[in-house]
Order: sequence, then structure tokens, then C-alpha cells
Amino acid sequence: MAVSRPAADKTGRRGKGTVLNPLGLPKTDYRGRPSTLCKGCGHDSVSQRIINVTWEQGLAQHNVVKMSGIGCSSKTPAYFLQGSHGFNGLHGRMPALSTGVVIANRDLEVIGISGDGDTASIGIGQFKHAVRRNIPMTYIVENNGVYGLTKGQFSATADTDQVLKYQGINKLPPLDICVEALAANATFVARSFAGDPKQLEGLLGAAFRHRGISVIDIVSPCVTFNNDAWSTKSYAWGRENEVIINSIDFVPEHEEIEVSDYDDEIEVQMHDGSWIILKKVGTEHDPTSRKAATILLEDANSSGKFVTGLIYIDEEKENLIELLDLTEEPLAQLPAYKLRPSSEVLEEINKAYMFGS
Amino acid sequence: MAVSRPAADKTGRRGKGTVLNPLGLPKTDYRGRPSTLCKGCGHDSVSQRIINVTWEQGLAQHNVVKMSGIGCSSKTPAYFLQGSHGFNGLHGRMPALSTGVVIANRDLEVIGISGDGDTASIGIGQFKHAVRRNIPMTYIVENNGVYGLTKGQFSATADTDQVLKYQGINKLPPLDICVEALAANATFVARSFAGDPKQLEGLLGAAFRHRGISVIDIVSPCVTFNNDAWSTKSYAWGRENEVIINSIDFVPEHEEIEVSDYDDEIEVQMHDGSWIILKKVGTEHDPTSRKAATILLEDANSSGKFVTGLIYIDEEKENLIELLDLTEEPLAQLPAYKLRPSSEVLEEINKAYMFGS
Amino acid sequence: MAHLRTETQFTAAVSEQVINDFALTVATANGTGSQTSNLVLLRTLFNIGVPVAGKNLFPSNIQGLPTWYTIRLSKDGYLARREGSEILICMNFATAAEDMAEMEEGGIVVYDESITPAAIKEGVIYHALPVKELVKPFNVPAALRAYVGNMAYVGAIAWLIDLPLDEIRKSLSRQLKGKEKAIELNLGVIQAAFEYCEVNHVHACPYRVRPMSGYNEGRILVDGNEAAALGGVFGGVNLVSWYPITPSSSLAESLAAALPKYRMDPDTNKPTFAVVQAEDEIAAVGMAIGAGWAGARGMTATSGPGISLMSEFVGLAYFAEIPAVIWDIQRMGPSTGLPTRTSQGDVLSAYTLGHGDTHHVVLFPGSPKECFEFGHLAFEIAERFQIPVFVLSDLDLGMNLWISDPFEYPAEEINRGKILNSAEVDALGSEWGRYKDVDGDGVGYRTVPGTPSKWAGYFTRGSGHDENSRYSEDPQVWEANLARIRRKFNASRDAVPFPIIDAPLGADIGLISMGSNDPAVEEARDRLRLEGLETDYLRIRALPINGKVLDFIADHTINIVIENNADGQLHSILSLELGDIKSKLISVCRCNGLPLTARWITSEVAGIASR
Amino acid sequence: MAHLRTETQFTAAVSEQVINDFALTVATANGTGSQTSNLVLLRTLFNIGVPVAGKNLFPSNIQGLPTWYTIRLSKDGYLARREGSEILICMNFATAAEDMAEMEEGGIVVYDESITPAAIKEGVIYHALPVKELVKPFNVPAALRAYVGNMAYVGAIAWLIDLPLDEIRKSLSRQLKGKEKAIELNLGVIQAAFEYCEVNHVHACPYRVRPMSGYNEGRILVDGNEAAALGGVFGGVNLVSWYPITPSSSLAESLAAALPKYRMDPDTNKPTFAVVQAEDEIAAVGMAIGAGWAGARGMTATSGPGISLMSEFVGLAYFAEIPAVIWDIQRMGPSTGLPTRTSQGDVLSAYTLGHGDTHHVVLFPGSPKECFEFGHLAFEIAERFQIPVFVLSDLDLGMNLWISDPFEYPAEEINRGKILNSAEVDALGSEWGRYKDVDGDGVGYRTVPGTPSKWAGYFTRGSGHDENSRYSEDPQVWEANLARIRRKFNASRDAVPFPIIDAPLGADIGLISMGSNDPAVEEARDRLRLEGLETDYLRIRALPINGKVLDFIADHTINIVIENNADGQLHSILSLELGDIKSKLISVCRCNGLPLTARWITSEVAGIASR
Ligand SMILES: Cc1ncc(C[n+]2csc(CCOP(=O)(O)OP(=O)(O)O)c2C)c(N)n1
Ligand SMILES: Cc1ncc(C[n+]2csc(CCOP(=O)(O)OP(=O)(O)O)c2C)c(N)n1
Ligand code: SF4
Ligand code: SF4
Ligand SMILES: [Mg+2]
Ligand SMILES: [Mg+2]
Repeated sequence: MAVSRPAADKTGRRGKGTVLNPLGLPKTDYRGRPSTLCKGCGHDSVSQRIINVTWEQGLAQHNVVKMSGIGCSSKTPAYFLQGSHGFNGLHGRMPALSTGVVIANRDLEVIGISGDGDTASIGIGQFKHAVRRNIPMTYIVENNGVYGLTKGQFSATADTDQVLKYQGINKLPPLDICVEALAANATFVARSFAGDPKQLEGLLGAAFRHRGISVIDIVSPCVTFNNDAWSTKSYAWGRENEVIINSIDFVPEHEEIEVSDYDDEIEVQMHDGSWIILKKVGTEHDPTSRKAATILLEDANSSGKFVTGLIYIDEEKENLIELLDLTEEPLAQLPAYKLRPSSEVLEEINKAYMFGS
Repeated sequence: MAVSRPAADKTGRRGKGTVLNPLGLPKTDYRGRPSTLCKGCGHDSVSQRIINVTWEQGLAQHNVVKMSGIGCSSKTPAYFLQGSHGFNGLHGRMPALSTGVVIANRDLEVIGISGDGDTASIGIGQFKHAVRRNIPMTYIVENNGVYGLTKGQFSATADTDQVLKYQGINKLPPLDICVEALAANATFVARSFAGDPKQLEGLLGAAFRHRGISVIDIVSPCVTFNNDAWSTKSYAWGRENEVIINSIDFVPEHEEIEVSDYDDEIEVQMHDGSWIILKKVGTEHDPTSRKAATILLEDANSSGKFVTGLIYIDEEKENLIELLDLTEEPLAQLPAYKLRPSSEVLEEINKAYMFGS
Repeated sequence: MAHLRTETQFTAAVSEQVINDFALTVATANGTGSQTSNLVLLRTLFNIGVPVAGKNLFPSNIQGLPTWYTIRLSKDGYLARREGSEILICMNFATAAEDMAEMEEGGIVVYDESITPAAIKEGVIYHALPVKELVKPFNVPAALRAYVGNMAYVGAIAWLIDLPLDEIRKSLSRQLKGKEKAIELNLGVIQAAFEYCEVNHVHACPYRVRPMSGYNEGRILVDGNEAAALGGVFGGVNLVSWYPITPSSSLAESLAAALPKYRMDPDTNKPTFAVVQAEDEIAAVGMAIGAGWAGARGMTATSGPGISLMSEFVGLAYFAEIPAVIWDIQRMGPSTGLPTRTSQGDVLSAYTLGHGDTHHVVLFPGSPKECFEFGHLAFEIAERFQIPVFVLSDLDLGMNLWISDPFEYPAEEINRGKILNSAEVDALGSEWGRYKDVDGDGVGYRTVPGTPSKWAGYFTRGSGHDENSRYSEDPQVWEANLARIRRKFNASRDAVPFPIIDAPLGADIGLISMGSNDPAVEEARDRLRLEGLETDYLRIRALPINGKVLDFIADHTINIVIENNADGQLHSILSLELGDIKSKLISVCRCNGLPLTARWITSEVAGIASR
Repeated sequence: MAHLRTETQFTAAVSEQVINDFALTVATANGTGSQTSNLVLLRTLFNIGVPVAGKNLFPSNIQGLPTWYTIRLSKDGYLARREGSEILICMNFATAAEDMAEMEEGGIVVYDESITPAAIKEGVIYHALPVKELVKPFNVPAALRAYVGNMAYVGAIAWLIDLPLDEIRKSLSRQLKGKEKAIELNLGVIQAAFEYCEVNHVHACPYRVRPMSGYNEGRILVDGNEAAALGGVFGGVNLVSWYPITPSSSLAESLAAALPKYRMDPDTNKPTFAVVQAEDEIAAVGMAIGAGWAGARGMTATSGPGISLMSEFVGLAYFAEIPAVIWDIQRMGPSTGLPTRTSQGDVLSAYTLGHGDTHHVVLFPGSPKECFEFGHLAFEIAERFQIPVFVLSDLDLGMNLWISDPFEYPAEEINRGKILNSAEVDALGSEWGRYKDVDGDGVGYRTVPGTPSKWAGYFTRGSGHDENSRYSEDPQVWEANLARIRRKFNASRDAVPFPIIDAPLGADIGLISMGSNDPAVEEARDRLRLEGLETDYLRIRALPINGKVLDFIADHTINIVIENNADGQLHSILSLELGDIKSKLISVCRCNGLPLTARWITSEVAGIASR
């Protein structure tokens, strides 16, 4: 389709062969410090996807904040976008910190990185409430079904009857990040796979443009503790079983889109005016229908299917900042006179409480 | 139908006109201390239902524990079953305490009382994980959409755009207790209404017999802070809008049940051998189907319907105690020799670490 | 209004009268709306110039349990809690017998006719009040009857102590925000009760009110939580993230009410603030910290249980050096304790909150005026030192109406502390390090997200880090970092509110206290003086302490630390700061859920002095 | 095995040799399996009778970051951490330069051939080891190569210091649980490396190992977490509810491994225990408390951040009086701090955890033997006093292998404390009150759910309650309750483990310390003695303290409190207990993430003594 072109094309090639993005920056500028994760860790490939997409979209790093909890996954913000502020917070508490950040500065693009333990175990409460508040941010769960950093215990997303080397068998049913998000009235729910770069980049591109909270549950294998082929969180299993429901192309605001309605496609206009074009793959799924999304996940889980793609999207719901109707100027940048009423006002207040009033 | 008789019949009338239950006790024995709640509070009527059902079923009070968090709702365990142990714990933390209790003594019937704030706000994390572990207990949410005890703030189950006297408008979407329970793989999900005694008693009767965790979301109006007719948590609204999907009759273990298959009924055999008979009302709903339950709730919520009854039940899933395969004797009652290995064993252990070993 | 006796009658009676110096207690059940009646009484007294204090003793419950409201009138301006009351209004059947039993000779009891006094006490005067009958003629809807009925005792009291009805009307219309119908209705009942007494009872009450001038002039009547909220408004708060808990809820709710009035953006008329009810206290403080990190002013308000839940996050803010303001309106702990009783039991918890070696700045407002002052000052300290700052108030100061000096407009401009803008950080380039101690005060320069500079970004973490906020497990780096934070903490000693010292003629005995104990301590000192015992007084307004406190302690033979908790927590903290002269510290404390009384302090101190 | 030199060669060399008294450090990257090699070395040394201690300095990371493992050999049994090593094994390119730079004259460096020494130091001997070549012939799968490669340095060390290969084989097969193929493979590499050195390097290493008798005899080699877990097994633990966190995870995981071995019900062969990985620390401690309330023995294990999260629940257990055991394997705080570095920074937090006035019993094990002992004793104390009991270990004691006296079988029978059975509670009937102080020790009698009696039921709450556990806001009731709890706390003083006192000839200076500092303190005392400075020593094993501690302090001119944290927390707590003699307390502490060294303590103490 005319509008859909590989993102790379959007970037110009100026002399010396280094590709530069719309901001005229080479991709290397979007790197972070060297990763200290295990070689092959899924989380590193997710970081790479984030580098690619932010670079291609030409996001200004100083307007991006990287938030995270605690875990191997939560370490990764140190490994991408060196030019952005990062906050490696507390285990399971990234959502509350992020909420404060977006309220302080509504212009910031918040990328939250969490793990399955960080989100589904200790963090499920804050996760649900951040989703419910529709915090404008991208909430990424690097889901490997284990606690990597503490050496391989089961997380709440581990499959029933899964076996781990040092932990034995997990008898409990998993919590499904996408189901949880949808239950809490999420406005953007996607599932992806660290082993599927193209699709993940498409989803990230859309997520960064979404009006509210974008939840992306990414199966991101832990090569050290949970990558045996029979584990649903392994590379092998993912490659074998991934069922792609749609793939995303992204059309920036300024470009013309000739609205076509091939029935293998869905166009969704994002709040910033840009469009995403969903190419349906395999199953018939309408990601703008809550019910369809609910049923899709219920069926996938009961049949053990690993569906990836954009599961649900709602661009209509206002995000928290809109609900709070905050003034356009970021609160963190307000001049002093907007922070303190005049002495006359205080006089009035005193009068109201004063003897003889 | 033959098997279905009003519970009261099961109780004998012996002289002096006082009705006695199977244990030969009058209902007054199942009372608690006088309630200090506001007159008309929905929570008091829930307490009365619990008194009725436990009395009718002849539960031995010393085998029942009443667990709760903090809130008006969580105060109620003081107002029923005076003969049982009660534990008014911490705000939002009743599930963890209950988990410890059932592990300590698997013979106990645990009745957990919580509020919508206690469960959906501060307590959503522990709630989800208790459900996921299928703790054998009855988990009752007395849902009034507000914080009663702290004087009428919005809880996480308050409706979007709901107005409260001192709080203004709630812009956030509600969390649905039943949806949350189902998402976390609950094995018994029901919704009821404090203004509908008969149905609630049927559900309680079944819940007490359920193998794992029985979640009952009860709309229980707060007459002081949230009982205006337009509030979905008010008596008036409940009476107006309740859509009963089924009503429950309960057949004790020992009684014969002539398995009939009127298609307006569903019989479910409980783990203890007893049967519940579900009379379908209005809508066609199969509570043994997860998918049906999921869709039922999704439709109800999107159309603002207040459906009550048994939404989902699964008697097959093992509860936490079974998963842990604990010895039959309650751990709290084990004799000392089962708590401490012999000195010979310690000798062996020392040897293993000893110099020269 | 014809109901007031003429001046001549007054003067005639004056001899045996007790003027503006007594207490009255109203006993009701909660949830009956008696609070309106009580506040009308309090405000009326305040407005005619009588120094008054009202203490509300209410249950942790919504409806039907006993509540006592005690109003103390003191022409001399002693406004601490006081034991016993000369006048008792018995509206609650449940506690009537006990309440009446406590009356002493010369006392006066007004009781609802439906209650028959268990025992008639010698020398106590009893007046029955037919509340039901008095209300009937006004045929009010059933729902409002109890509420309106409470106006009856207002009328009876007016008759008893000579409260001018026109002043009552004023207070009433203020209380009912000018709703004329309601005002007339309530006033009608008041008047009916007044007339009923006039007609049916012999007036033999020696306790009288007289309009007076002086004390109340130029002063305001307000509760500490409202004052604190206004302090936040003038402190430039941007985010109030909170979770409901008694007795702190009214602080956040006052902010939610005041901010839209005073803090809309003059340009866009849109909020320059957000008030977010979080899902719990962990999230509440987390949001405030997130906002502080991103350059806005975030605060939360809570009480004991919330403080416990906030420990981990406060430790992060301490170690990652992020500003935040945390109000703790103390209630009785441990655990859930007594949610509606006051205490100063969180001093040590707040001072050392969080695992590992931590110590925080803690402020102790002693009046509504200081609640307002610390309400904005806390933000200045938090941003200057890049720390979480605790403000410890309590239920007594927070939820009761106090007569206070008026709020003072902040003397200093708002100062956001060491924040580099893009030009500044560009100029420094790679020179800049988030945690470098450039100025020797231990406080580094920070940047906030959104600063357009490729140098501005840095990585914040609660784990070990070097001057450039890079992760580090290096032992030297760790020690140097802790040493700098300690430097910063010491630098804060002289930047927090100094103690208030009153040491006119250098007595041997020094009293040390904090917060809401102030009026009780001052009154106690006067009583001690009458007994010939001079005392000096130092009121601690902040931790960590500085030289002023040490000097005071050194200058006195005995220093007595007076606080409202079980363990003498402030005493402990001072002991640790002191070293040698510690032996001169003696702890005097108690903990029963009530504000301290001057009588108790008097006897304690007298006891020690006479050793 | 032909590889061992003959005795004659030994004696010949002895003169210039240093026997069983040196340290060697192995520098590798983590995640390469070097731990196996290191443990094999340590156990081999232990088994030939050499007193050894291994300290693992590892990063908070899974793979690829620097790790140092230092083994100290001390024929005299000094097993505290020591600075510097005579022998350095350089297997990590990343740190080679730095590591080598730290070697002092006489030192020996063995390095992987792939690393070329940055600088050759005068007087230091360098031996290259072609690890890759040595491993090649065994053609191991790529995944295992690094792991097996680490065996090469075992061989080199064996050659250097005369480690008997047959002893190494023993340790190896123990380590590899008898997996013959693996054992042969690894041993092959060890042998190859040994032979390579024999052939290609001149042996000039003065540091030698000699089998010795004495110290290790009758002793065990084990880490504190494993010992603590076994203590729990013999303490009758029924529920272990935990949440993973370094360095406490191995305690819970050891329990999960040990309980099925030793605690199956002899009648049904089913578990008499449950191990539950909770969703977080709040739930973990909550489950343990729930179990304790219902009459079972519940425990949890965590570290700093978990302690912060547990505050509210611990306050509930304190005030509702519910037994629970909480292990805190301390790591470096504040906040996330340094997860893989040791500290004693949670002493004050644990002692006073929770808002309001709270104080808890805290135990400080000083060896694996005491970890085992306190592992069961903690339950006895918790149930006797119906309280949460903290056991504070730390990363050094918990995760490193220590030589320890063997575990002692509990002298006392298991005692469940004051629990009434149905007969007993029936006999008392309405007489019984949950919180009545019948015995004067402040400890009431409790019933557990499931007790078949209509009298047994009662209502537990964290809010104010009377002797019959009914809700009460009555001030007197509240005060009486707190007073009883205080009585209980004081009663516990003489029921907790007494301090270990060594005061042979009544020196002027007393040293006071706790926990894992013990070996360093003892070594320091010997060093001081050599310098002519006698010291007495008291090792605190529990809070609250009792008369024994007070007497010791009174008996000494100076008492020096030695602890591994930044604020001198134990010193602070003692100060508060002391009053007057406080001035005799001087704090000596540091906090850099490493176990204290005897040299440092020596210089500190010497400094103070010479004032
Ligand atoms: C309060 C608290 N509890 C426990 C820990 C220890 N901890 C660190 S990371 C982690 C789990 C990480 O698992 P996950 O979120 O799945 O991240 P992963 O390492 O698998 O990417 C835990 C329990 C902590 N840092 N803080
Ligand atoms: C940690 C903590 N935070 C806050 C509170 C104050 N508090 C008591 S009850 C309550 C909410 C109760 O609401 P809900 O659970 O809906 O019960 P309801 O009173 O409506 O029945 C709150 C916030 C508390 N007790 N503990
Ligand atoms: S442990 Fe697992 S999650 Fe952590 S870095 Fe290694 S592979 Fe990734
Ligand atoms: S406030 Fe509401 S919830 Fe609480 S007791 Fe009253 S009616 Fe019930
Ligand atoms: Mg994970
Ligand atoms: Mg509620």
C-alpha cells in the first residue's frame, strides 16, 4: 500500500554514508551504556527495538523519560537513549513514579520498562491503577516468566506445571498481562515477542503515539533461567508458536493517507493526527472492539495460543492529564507567580477566619 | 423440584417454639455483638444473611474464622458468629492473613469480609494473588462504591462520572470485582445485592461448600454517603435494575438428588459431595463456561446491566491446600515430635558438613 | 431581640458570677449533626471576643457512637485541653449516667427530657430540655430531626450563659453558608429552647459570658489541617497525591477545595495543580516523589499506618535525593490504634524512616499559623536539600479549631534550589555530575527531564552510584557518597526552623517540648510560677537540632522533655545528639489518646523539681 | 597419583616457606561457574585441616561482571576478612590491570595467557596459564567451556601451594554430587594445568599448604543461611512465606530443599510444612502472621527493602500480639543500595519497626552455629511472648562459607507458649480474657481457631482493645494495655540469648559488638594484646539488653561499640538504655559494603586508647 513504507526510508542519507534521522542524528546517539545483561537476553533486543523506533521517529531524547522498577528488565533503560533522563525506581512501583512524572511535565514521552515479576507479582496493584487512570505512557513488560535478577524463581506469569531448574514445578495458573490490562479498561493492549523485531517496532511506533497508556506485553526470553524449548517464554517456543494477528505500519501526521478499505486492513487515526495501518494476518480480529479483544484473549489462553499484535486500541478515551485538565504549560516549568497567590489573596483569607469577620 | 426445599425446613422445631438448627442451636447463638454501623447500612443485611446460612447449614462456629481488612464492611465480623475467632487485620491485607490461616489449619471455614476500597483500591494485589492461589475461603466484597469509614471518598469501583457530595465527580472507570476475579482464574465468581436476601443466601450456601476461593461481589449500599437513587450502588437502583441470571438451591450431601435435566436448571456437584441446583432465570447462562462468564460480564458492563447470580464455577481445580499436599492433620495441631526431627537426624546433618566428611 | 437581659440586671448579678472562665461539654451520639451546633457555639464565643478552644472527642465510627465536644472559655487565654466541665449538655442516653456522675458540685446539667438522670447530685443543678416537643412545631423531615434537635441545646446554653442571639445568628449563617431557610429554621429552634428555659427554669447559673476585647483581636479561628492546606497553596504545590486516612483526610480535602480557588493559571484559567487520590499510601508518596524528581512540587498527607507503608519509597527519595513533602497528622499507634485519638508517636519513625542508615528533616508546627508557614516552607527545604521533608502535626492540632495568629505571607521568594537550565548545563558539559558536591554543602546540582540539552540527561537510582550517578559498587565511592549525604544533613541543621526559646531570667529548669503541646506547656509554666517555680522553655520546631538546642540544654541544670507518646521519642533523639549532658535529660511523657493537660504537666514537673 | 612431591622435598624447602598462613584471590567474571572451582579449593583446604575462610565479592548481576573470591588460610584460626592477597589468580581481562597493580612484593600472579600483564612488578612472580589450550583436548561443548576452564586455575593453585589432588577429587565429587563424567572431566583439566605448570614454570612459591590437625576437627563448614534454614526445620516451622531478595533468597530456598527431607509427617508421609513464594514482602509477612495467629509457626526471610515494606504488618503483630519470625539478611542500604554487599544497617529499623511506639526483640547470630540455634529459638521466644521476633544476619554470614562449631540439638522441648485447649478455656469460661495479665509477665493466654469450645472465640484487632479484646477507645484501657505490653517487653530481656562476655582480667577498655563482626573483633583483641593493650569483649546476641550488658559497661572506663553501619545504630540503642554512663560509650563504625577487617578495627581502637 502506498502509505506503508519501511521506516528506514524516512531517514535521509547525508554524505559519509551515516544514516541520519529526521533530527539529523545518527542512530549511535540513541544508544545507552553497554548492556550488562546475559548475552542473548531478550531484554537487549527489546532495547534495540526502542533505539531503532525512537531514532526513526526522530524523538528528541530530552523529551523522553525512561522509567523502570527493579529487575534485569528494569536495568535496561541504562542501555538505550543515553540522552534521556532515566529513573530506576523501586520494585513494582514504576507506575506511581511515572504518574507523578507525567503530571509534573505533560510534554514528556514516558517509556516505562518493567518485568513480569515487577508488574504481575509485587506490582500488579500499581499496574492496574495506572491502566485505570490511562496515564499517557508506554508500559512495556519484558515478560520471561521468571525472576531473572534474583536467579530464576517463578513469577506470576509462569505457566501452570512449568518446571524451573532450581524451583521445581509451578502449580499456579499464570496472570496474563493483556487480560489484566483489558480488565482494568486499558486503551492500548498489545502482545509481542522479542524474537520478532519487525512487529515489535511497528507496535512501539504506534504506542509512542497513543493518547493514553499503551501496554505491550513482550515475551522476552531469559536465556539463563527459562529458555528451554518447551517453555512458552523461550525463543524456540515463541518462533514455533507465534500467531500474528496483525502487523502495523505507521504513517506520520504530515503524510497523506489515501483512505482505502481493503478488508485486510484497518486504519486508526491516532490522537496526534497520525495514522496506523493494521494489516490483518491470519485471524479476523477487530482491535477497536473490546469484546473481540476479550474473546480473542480468552480463546488464545484456553487453547494455549501465543497471539501477537495489537489486541485492542481506543483513541477516544481521555488520558489522566486531560481528565485533570491541566494547564498546557508543564507544571514543572511554571514561573513563581503562578505558584504563589498574591499577598492580597492571603489578606482575604485571613479576613475570612479573623475575629469580627 | 423435589430436592429443592426452603432451607428453614431442614431445621427442626423442638418444643418451646424456638427453631433449632442441625446442631440443635438457636439462631441467636450465631449473632455477634450489636452493630455500630449506620441504620440501614447494606453491610448489616449481609451480616444477617451470613448468620442465617451458617445457622441453617449448622456450621460449627469454632471451625469458622472471620477475616477482614479495614473499613465499615471489615468491622462487620464483630457483628455475626460471636462463637468464632475473628481477625480484623490491616487495610487491604486480609488475603495474606487468610492464606496463613488456612495453611495453619486446613479444617477451618474461612469467611473473608472486605470492602470495595479494601479490595479494589489498596488491596487489589493481594486479592488477585489470593484468587490465583485458589485459597479455600469465601471472599465477600461488600461493594458500595465509596470509602464509608473515612467518610465518603470514591473507591476504585465507583462509576465513571459518578458524583459524591464532598468529592465532586469521579472521572475514572470502575474496576469490576467479578471481572478481576475471573481474569485471575477464579473458580467461583458471583455477584449479588444486599437488597436481595434470598439469592444472596443461596450463593452463600454454595460458596461455603466450594472447593477453592468463592468470590462474591455484593452491592451493599452505603446509606450515608452513596445511596442516591441514580447511584448504581444504591438500594433504589439495585431494586430497579437487578437482572437475576440464576438462583441457587442447595442439596446437602446426604440427600438423594434425582438427576433431572430440565433445561432451565443446572446441577453442579460440589467437592464435598453436595449438589447445587441452579435455576436459570431470564438470560441463558452456563456458569461452568469461562468464556460464557467472560462474555456475560463484558456485555453487562458495556450495556450497564446489573447481573446477579452465580457467574462462574469450577469445582475441578485444586485449592492451595491440595496443591501443597499438606498432611491431613492441621499444621497448628501437630504434636511436637512432628515438628522436630530427632537428634540422630541432626547428627547426620552435622556429619555431612563436618571436617573429614 | 428582646431576650437579652439588660445591663443593669447583669451588674446586679456580677458578684457571684464566673465570667468567661469555665468549660462546657456537649455529649451526643455521632452522625447526628451536633458538630454544626458545637461550631456555632464556638464561633459565637470567638466573635464576642472570648478566648475559646473546642476539643472534639469522637469515635472511629460514622453514626450512633458517643461523642463529646468540650468548649473551654478562658479570659486569660489558656486554651489547652482541660479536665472537667462546669456545664454538661447531656444529649446521649448511652453515656448520660457516666457523664452526669462526673459532674462536681456547682456544676450545671442540661439534659434531653427523654433521659432521666440516674442519680441527682448534691449541689448540681439540672435542667431538662424537651427537645422533641421543641422541634415538633417546625415539622422538619424525619431525616433532619436529630440534626435540628441539636439546636435546642444551643438555645439552652444561650439562656444559661448569656449568649447574644444575634451573634449566634451570625455564626449560624456563616456555618450554613447563608442558606436562609435553614438558618431561620435552626434559629427558630434555638429561640424556642431559649424561651422554654426562660419560662420553665430558674436561672441560677453563675457561669456567664461577657463580650470582651483583647485576646481574639487580630487573631483567626481555624484548624491546623486547613491552615496546612493553605500553606501548600502558597507553597506552590503542583501535585497532592494522597490516600484517605483519619485524621489527615481533611488536609488533602482542604487542598482539593482551596487550589481551584487560588491556583488557576492566570493565563489559561486552568489548574496549575493536580489532586490525585491514589490507590494506597505507597502509590501516593511514589507519585509525589515522581513529581519532585521531574521538577514539580509534590506532597502527600497521611497518618501512622501510611507512614509505615511509605518507608521504602521515602528511603529511595532520601538516597536518590528527591524532594517531597510528607504531612503526618499523627494519631494513636501502634498499628491501627485509635484512629480518632491524638498522639505524637511517630517522631522516631519519621526521623529514621527506611531501612539502612537514614535520617530525615522533620518539622513540628505548634499552631495553625505554623501549619501554614511550614506548609510552604517544607517545599523550600525539600528542594534546597533535595530531600523528603516530614511535617508532623497531630489530630488535636489538625482537626480542632484553634485561635491563632493570622497567616503571614512568605518572606522569601519561592526558591527551586539547585536546578540547572539548559544553558547552564551546556556550559558545564561533561563537567557536570548530578552528585558532585560543588559548594561544599553536600547538595549537588540537578537537571529535570525536558531540559533541552544533550548534557542534561542522567540516570537516577536507589542503588549505589558515583558523582555522575553511574552505578557503582566501589566501596570508596559508596563511603564518599554517604559522607556527602551526611554533610548535607548537617548543613540542614541551620536551615530548618529554629526552636522558640523563652528564657527570661535563666531558670535552673528548662522545659523542652514540641508541636501541639505548646499551650499546655505555657499554661503549666504560669502555674509553676505561681507555685514559685520558674522555668525556661524551648519549643523544638524541627529535627535535626542545632546549636541553639544544645546550648539551651547545657545552660540548664535539668531539662525536661515533654511529649505526647509512650516512649519519650523526642527525648531519645535528643539524647543521641547530646552525648555527655544527656544525664541532665529527664523524660516526662504519657500516652492515652488525649491532648496533654496543664494540670498533669504541672504535677509531673513539680514532682521532679521537688526531688 | 604421582604428582605430589615427597616429604623429603617438603622439609628441604620448609625454611623459606610460609605455611598455612596467606590469602589467595581469584578474579573472574560472574556467570562463568568459577564458584564451583572456588568452593572446591575451599573445601579441600578445610578437609586437610587448614583453617580457611572464603569471601565472595560478587556484583548485583547475572553474567559478565567482575567477581573476586578471596580465600584466607590461617593456621592460627583468624578467619575474618583480610586485606590484600599473596596469590592472585587473574581470569578476568576487565580487572586484570587493577588487580595486578595491587600485588605487593613477594606476591604471585597466575593469569590466563589471553591476558597480557599491563605492568610487570618488581619482586612479583608471574605465571601464565594457557587455559584455552588446556581445555581444548577435552573438547567440551561451547556452553561449558568457560566453566571447565576455571578448573585450570585449581590445578595451578594445587601446583603452587601443594594441594593434594586426591583431596581435590574428594571435594570435586562432593561438589558435583558424584556425577562421575563431570568429575573426571574437571579433574582432567585440573591435572593438565598442574602438569603444565610443573613442566613450564619454575616453582618459587613460598606459600604452602600442609595438612594440619586441630582447629577444623569437630567443626563444620557451612553458610549462615543454610544453618538458619536447618534451624527452622528443627524449630518446627510450618509456613515459610517469602519473596526473593538477595541475600536472603538462599535461606528460603534452603528451607524448601531441607523441609521435604526432614519434615514429612511420619504417619502420612505428607508435608507438615508449606513454603509459599508470596507476591511481595507485605504478603509474605502477612501470611506468616496469619499462620502464627492460627497456631502454626510461620516465618519469612528478607533483606532491607523487605523490612521497610513489612513495617505496617509487623506493627500489627506487635500490637495484636501474634508470634512470627522474620529473618533479615542485611545488605547495604539505604534503599536498593548495594544488594550484594554486606552491612549491619537495619539494627535500628528492626528494633523500632512500625509507626507509633514499638520495640521488638532482635537476635544477632554470630556464627552458623548460632544461625541454627536462633533458627529454632526464635520460634520459642515468639510464641512465649506472642511477638514478632527479628533475627538479623547479614550477607557475609549468610552467604559465605564459615567454619563453625557443629549444630547443637535444642536443649529445651518445643514450647508453644500460653495456648489454652478447649478443656482449659471451658474451665475458665467467661473468666478468660485474651489480654489479661494473669501471670504478671504481661503475656496473656490465647486460644487458636478450631478449638472446640464456645468460650474460645475472640476478636483480634490492631485497634484499641481491652483485656477481653473488645474494641475500646477508653484512655485508661489504652494506657493499661501499653503498660502491659511494656511489662512483656521487659520480661523478654532475661529470656533472650545472653551476651557472650570475655573479661578475663578486667581490662579498662571494653569492646562491644554483634553478629558477624565476631572473628574480626577477636583477632583485633589478639593484635592489641601484642601491642600491650588488653581489652574485654562483650558480644550482644539480642535486644532488648539486660543487666549483663549494663554491668559490663559500668565495669569499664571506656566501652567501644563496634558495628558495620554508618550511624552506629547499636551504639545509639545502648545509649538510650543507659542514661548516665552513656558518656563512656564511643562509637566506632564504618560502612563500605565490606566485612570489617581486623587491621582497621585495630587502628581505630589503638587510636582511641592513645587519646
Ligand atoms: C522490595 C523488593 N523486593 C525484592 C527485591 C529483589 N528483586 C530484585 S529484581 C526481582 C524480580 C525481578 O523479576 P522481573 O521483574 O521478572 O525482572 P527480570 O529480572 O526477570 O527481567 C526481585 C524480586 C527488590 N529489589 N525489592
Ligand atoms: C493503610 C491504611 N490506609 C488508610 C486507612 C484508612 N481507611 C480506613 S477504612 C478505609 C476505606 C474503607 O473503604 P471500604 O473498603 O470500601 O469499606 P467501607 O467503609 O466502604 O465498607 C480507609 C482508607 C487505613 N485504615 N489503613
Ligand atoms: S538473567 Fe535472564 S533476564 Fe537476566 S539478564 Fe540474564 S538472561 Fe536476561
Ligand atoms: S458509613 Fe456507609 S458503609 Fe459505613 S456504616 Fe454507614 S452506611 Fe454503612
Ligand atoms: Mg522476569
Ligand atoms: Mg466501600
